[in-house]
Amino acid sequence: MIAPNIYKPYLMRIEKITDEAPGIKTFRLVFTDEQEGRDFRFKAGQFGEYGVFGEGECTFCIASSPTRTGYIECTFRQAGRVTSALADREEGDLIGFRGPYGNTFPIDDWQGKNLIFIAGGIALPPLRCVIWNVLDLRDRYGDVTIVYGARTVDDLVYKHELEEWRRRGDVKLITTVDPGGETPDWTGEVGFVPTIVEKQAPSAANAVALVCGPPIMIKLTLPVLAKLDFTPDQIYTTLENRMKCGVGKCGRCNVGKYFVCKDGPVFTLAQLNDLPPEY
Amino acid sequence: MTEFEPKIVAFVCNWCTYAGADLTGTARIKYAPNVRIIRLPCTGRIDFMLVLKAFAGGADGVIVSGCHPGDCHYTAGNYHARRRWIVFRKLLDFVGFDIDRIHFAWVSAAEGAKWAEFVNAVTERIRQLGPFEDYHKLVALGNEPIEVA
Amino acid sequence: MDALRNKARDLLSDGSVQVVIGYGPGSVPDQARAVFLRRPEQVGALFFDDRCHQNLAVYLTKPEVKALGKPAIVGTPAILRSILQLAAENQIADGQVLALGVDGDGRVTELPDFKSIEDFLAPLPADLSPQEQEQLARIEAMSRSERWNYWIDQLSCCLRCYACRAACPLCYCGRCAVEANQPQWIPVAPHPRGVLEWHLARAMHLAGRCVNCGSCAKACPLGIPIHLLTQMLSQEVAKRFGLQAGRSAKREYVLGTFKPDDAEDFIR
Amino acid sequence: MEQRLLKRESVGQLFAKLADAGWRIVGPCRSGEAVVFKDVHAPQEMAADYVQTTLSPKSVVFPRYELLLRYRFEGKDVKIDDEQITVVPTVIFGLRPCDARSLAVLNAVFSWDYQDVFFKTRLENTTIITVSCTTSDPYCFCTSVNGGPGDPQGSDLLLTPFDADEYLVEIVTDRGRAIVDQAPELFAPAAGGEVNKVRVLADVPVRFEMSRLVECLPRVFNDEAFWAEQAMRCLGCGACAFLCPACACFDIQDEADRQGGVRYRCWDSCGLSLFTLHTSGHNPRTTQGQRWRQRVMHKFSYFKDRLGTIACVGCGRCSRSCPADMNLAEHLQALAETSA
Repeated sequence: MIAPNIYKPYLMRIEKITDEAPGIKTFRLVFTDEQEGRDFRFKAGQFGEYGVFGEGECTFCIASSPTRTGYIECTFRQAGRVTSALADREEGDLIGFRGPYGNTFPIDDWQGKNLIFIAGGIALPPLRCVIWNVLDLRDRYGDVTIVYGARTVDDLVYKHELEEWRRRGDVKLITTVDPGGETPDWTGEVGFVPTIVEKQAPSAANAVALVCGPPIMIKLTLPVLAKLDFTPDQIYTTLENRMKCGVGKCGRCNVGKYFVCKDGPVFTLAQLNDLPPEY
Repeated sequence: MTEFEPKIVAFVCNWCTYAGADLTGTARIKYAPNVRIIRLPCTGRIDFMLVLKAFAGGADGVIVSGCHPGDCHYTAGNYHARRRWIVFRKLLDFVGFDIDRIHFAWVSAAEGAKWAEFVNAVTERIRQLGPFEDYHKLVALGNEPIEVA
Repeated sequence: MDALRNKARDLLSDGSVQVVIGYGPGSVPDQARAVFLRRPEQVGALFFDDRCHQNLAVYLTKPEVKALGKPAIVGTPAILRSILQLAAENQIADGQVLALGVDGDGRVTELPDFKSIEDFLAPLPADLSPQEQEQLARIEAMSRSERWNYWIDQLSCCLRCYACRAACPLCYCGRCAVEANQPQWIPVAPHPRGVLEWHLARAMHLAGRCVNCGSCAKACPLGIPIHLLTQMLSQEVAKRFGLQAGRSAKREYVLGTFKPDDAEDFIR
Repeated sequence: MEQRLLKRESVGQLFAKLADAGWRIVGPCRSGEAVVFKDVHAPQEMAADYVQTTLSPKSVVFPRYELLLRYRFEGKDVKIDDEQITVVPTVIFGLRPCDARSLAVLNAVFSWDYQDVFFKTRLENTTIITVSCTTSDPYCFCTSVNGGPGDPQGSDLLLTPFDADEYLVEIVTDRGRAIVDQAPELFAPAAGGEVNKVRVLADVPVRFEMSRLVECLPRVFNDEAFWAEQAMRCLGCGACAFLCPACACFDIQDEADRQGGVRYRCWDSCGLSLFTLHTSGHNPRTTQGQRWRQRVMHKFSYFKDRLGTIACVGCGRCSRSCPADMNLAEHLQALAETSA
């Protein structure tokens, strides 16, 4: 038997495009081959290679929850060659998708625990996957706290879902924007994410913190969590190294003895502390 | 066998040659339909990579044309372009690229007839030369893995 | 040799430079390599002889080397020409680099500014080596299709490792044209068209800027004579436009300037 | 190991037999000053004397440019033509024992976890006829990385130029035996029991102690100044990685026109600054020192931890061809000595 070509993507149709924020879009993708769609399984935290034929592939997490079947979603910022080409696609267009790749958030182990999600800017998508997964199985988990910040009100992604989470009684959502980024009718917090986390002071007892955001946000949030007595193995994040193959071959995402595409993208802070700081 | 019809890409400046080609049309002068005209603001904008892209895309010939010296809408774009062409043409010739595949002309907005005559002459020349096998072959080799050497 | 070492020691001792870039013993006996001396007691490593051919000017724009402080650099004619060309392109400022002109007799001339480099170079011949002239003449004498086959064959080994670009003191761009990918102007692939277009683009971007040091070809692991492309163009530019790279710190860029009466014979 | 003798003048006959049986033969040929692997039909086409080929034979199993898939655009539809790899059974003749060992390193990358069908298919169809080294140069350091000038690891047949007109043939694997079986009359039994080939092999001094190097690497990782100093003259090109028989990193790119296009992979190098550059502008490895450290750590520490082998066979190409004389063995020696 000839082994399958691991670089061959699924053909996906763009079912729905949502403009999230300036330069940021969400695609809802469905499998053109229904059988492939039915067989497709993934877990929270995994990623894929999204490809525009003729331009190349790029890497993002799957931003939808595994509990919502029949489609996957990705959210991306238009920045380079491939994301620009992606941004030019219209509903109904075909793109390639390879995945799911990488490890997962161990959410089954978190049953009964309190979850604190901390995200900045365009880094909410990987956590959104977990958030919906948890909310769809709400009774298995303890308190759910979400601290999400962006530079300006306009830059917040998933605005409708933020509204939905806010209205639910079983989620504590705190949104914040950087000083100067607020609008006159802004009712959320104003301030940087680490400051807001410090102010909220979530308890580390029986809790897990998931932190995703720009390097500077993560860098400043970690000491805050440490002060709140979170231990390194209670803190999770996802790494976003540059990748090409997604399957542990091309060598690009190699950090220490790990390949982010195989051993990540989900890492605990305890694991990161053992890694060379090359991410 | 059908006669070979060359594919020719013409990079022209907006102010002179494009207007000149327009005049060719409004004056109802017929000329070879083999050219695909690409309008750019100025010959100074016509980077050598554009020419290579045309050949990579399967062109058998390329035309580059703009305002006469002294007439550039941006004062000196065509003077700069002229230097670039002199150098680029020399380089192509040095690597054995058939420079008979690239033709240059100054065509003003009033020279509709010259444009038609120029395009016809170039088309005839390229027709004589035949398909640009050298480059087409090079492009086709991109469909083979490179296993050795 | 002693003159060079003494000069380097003095410069490092009195703090007039923070690093001396020169040639020291390589990893095998017949090889010299770049050394970056920062303390007077290191100067024993310096030497200068016919093994010293790498164009050290390439390091003047390398961020890690720039971070070491003001350099003195051992200056062969090719290195000095590179410095002047870098100056003409505003990559180094006058007085920022101290060149140490060396000659076959072991004399060392301190060249603190561009003017002194220009004067030092003025009496020296700037011709291509006889071997390079012979190679160019041989290719020029070929028929067009012979030239095409020659270059396609030569370039067929090119791996796109970019050693040519890395070794060239004038290839200092932070982001090379070959990396511009919106659109992808030059194919990334090392297939025949990708290789040809890369070398054409490299030659064009160095047209009239090449100082004929030959570093690109020496760096090429496959020994492809790519220096001939840029050297041919520098000959052509000199002949047609009277501009020679690396002769003056205030030289115009050939493709950035023009004369209304630039002569050509192919535009209709 | 079973030994035979093969007359040097019989190699031509062997090639003819193999060609008749449908084999493709790749051997070292001169190309200007370089020696590279090309398709050969007769021994005369091959380079006569070389210490080491300029390019490694890795492109036979891991081409520097290889299509992964083709696609066609049909209106808004896309049709993917899965790239079906077909490979002619290939003999690589005349590679050195170090290169023969490198294929196992490449295989470790391409067959851990996900299986890379392109590499695997090529490897399965490749037979390795190695020629031992009777000469070496100061760049060779196979003996420091668990190899040697007559080491049979990785070879299917190992030929040692025993005297002026004869090769000692060692049949290392069944695949090697299959070659012998193609023309058994050419392979005479070795008379008088085991032949000792050591006397003809090149003398390659051991430069450093592997165990010491491996042990010290994690400790020196954080010594930024050390790596910066080692890499000060590094120009940041990809020559070392592209010439390395054991480097497997690659890039994936697309090329298309309006009718369709291809997705391909081509070699890439951790020494190039763009290798890890994010679109955002963030680069996890900003300096050449960090990139050089990655190269060394990847080959001698991470690779070993992860895939059980070091990713270096001591062929010396990286150093021999470096435009700035970055000598890997010298640097490894320095590392091993700092640990002492």
